[in-house]
Amino acid sequence: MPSALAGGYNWLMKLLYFAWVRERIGRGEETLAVPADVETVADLVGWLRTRGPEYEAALSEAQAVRVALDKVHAAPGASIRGAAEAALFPPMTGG
Amino acid sequence: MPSALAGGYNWLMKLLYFAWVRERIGRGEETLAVPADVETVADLVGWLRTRGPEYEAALSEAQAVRVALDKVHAAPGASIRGAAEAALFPPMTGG
Amino acid sequence: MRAPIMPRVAVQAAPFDVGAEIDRLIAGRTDFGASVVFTGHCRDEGGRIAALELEHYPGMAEKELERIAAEAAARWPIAGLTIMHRTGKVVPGEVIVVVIAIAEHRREALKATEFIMDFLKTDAPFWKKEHLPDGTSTEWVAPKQADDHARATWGRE
Amino acid sequence: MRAPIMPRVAVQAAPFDVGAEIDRLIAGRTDFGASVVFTGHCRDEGGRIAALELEHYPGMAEKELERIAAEAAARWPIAGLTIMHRTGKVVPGEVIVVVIAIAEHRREALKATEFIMDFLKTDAPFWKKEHLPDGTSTEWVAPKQADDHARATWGRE
Repeated sequence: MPSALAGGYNWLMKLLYFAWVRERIGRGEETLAVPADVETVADLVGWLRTRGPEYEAALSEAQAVRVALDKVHAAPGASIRGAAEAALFPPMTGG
Repeated sequence: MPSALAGGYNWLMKLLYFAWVRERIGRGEETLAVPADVETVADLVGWLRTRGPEYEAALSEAQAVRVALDKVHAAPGASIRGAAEAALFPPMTGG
Repeated sequence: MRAPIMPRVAVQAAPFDVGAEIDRLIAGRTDFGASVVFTGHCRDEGGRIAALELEHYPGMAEKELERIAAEAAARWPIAGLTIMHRTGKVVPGEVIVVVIAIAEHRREALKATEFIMDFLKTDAPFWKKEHLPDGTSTEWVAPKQADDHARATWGRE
Repeated sequence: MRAPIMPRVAVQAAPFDVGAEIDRLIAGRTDFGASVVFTGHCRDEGGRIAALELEHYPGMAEKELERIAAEAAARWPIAGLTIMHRTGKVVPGEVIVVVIAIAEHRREALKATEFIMDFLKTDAPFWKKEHLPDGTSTEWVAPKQADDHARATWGRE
């Protein structure tokens, strides 16, 4: 609802956490009302860090945290607008 | 027998031929008395070419013919002295 | 003239039957000259590791493997491609990842395999946790700088 | 600290059991993280080829494969290595050559495999003759300039 966003309303986003980000935050997923002024991936990480010490512990190594929007890797400057799901995780170590 | 070689005697060498070199010469192996003045791999190929039209047909593409002495690749300038076996063949196409 | 290939991508908890996967890709085919099968295995690191636990992001993991497969198929004329990755607990010796690439010539199959592994390491959302032999302690595997470097050598996304 | 490896080299007329060769190299081992299995197959080239006949120089063929294996093992810290080559007649789809390299990390195993194939193509005394479907005509396969070039990129020898 673009008009609601433009008006500054919060919007709902599904957050997913993996590996040590998940362990430090203490849950694998949650749905949060994201303030309308949280516009980019970097804004989102910054806002989450204000939510409590467990988030701060998980996300303070900002360089080490990666974000995907709707299951696609996203750069810190990418807009989160329109994304239903954001995932936060450490650098990948598969293979 | 170095003294015999120094004296200019012929010496016996086993010659092996592979692939189209073999087909053109018409045999896979033979033992030949190599003249003492045939000193290098290039000399050997040149001398073999004088032995008949089948050798000339097999060895005239001098760039295309490779030589191994006692089962080790040998450059045209390599000495054939001491080798019991020389093999002549086209560039390899295994793998 | 080559028909576009349909890479096979799978993320699964069950151990792989690599031989069966090779057969599945190549059985009856006579149009390729080179096959490369890469498998990544759980190492015990001299007894330090009892098992690895692989966490993944369901949905995104498959999607990333498909994206990497498509990118490899666009870069090299490969004739067939399989990429599979384990999840959950694996013990030393077991296969974590398998890449099978077939092509007319060896260079394409080898390059595609190398490319896929370089991108998979840095881009596919899997994380390894080490289980140590004492049965209690666990530790997340740290990423390797060498992997970031390897990915960067390919020159673009 | 690594013990020197003993590469397995074989030249044989019988078809390969690639799965058995992989097992033979890796069974029970937990000290490697990467395995690369390269197989070179007889192609039918769209129906142009009925079979390939592989001539070789007995004695020298094994010796060259051993030399190439030793050179690869000296260049990269590989944990195990198998190189096998067919002789005689092979039909489309069959394996002509197999290289299996295992190592702690993927790069060594991949590089060693690429190196071995590049040197094998230009240095190992095997020659391929094509048998065409008409049953009579045969032709020796011409060497590829690309193979000489590939070998030269490794920087010495």
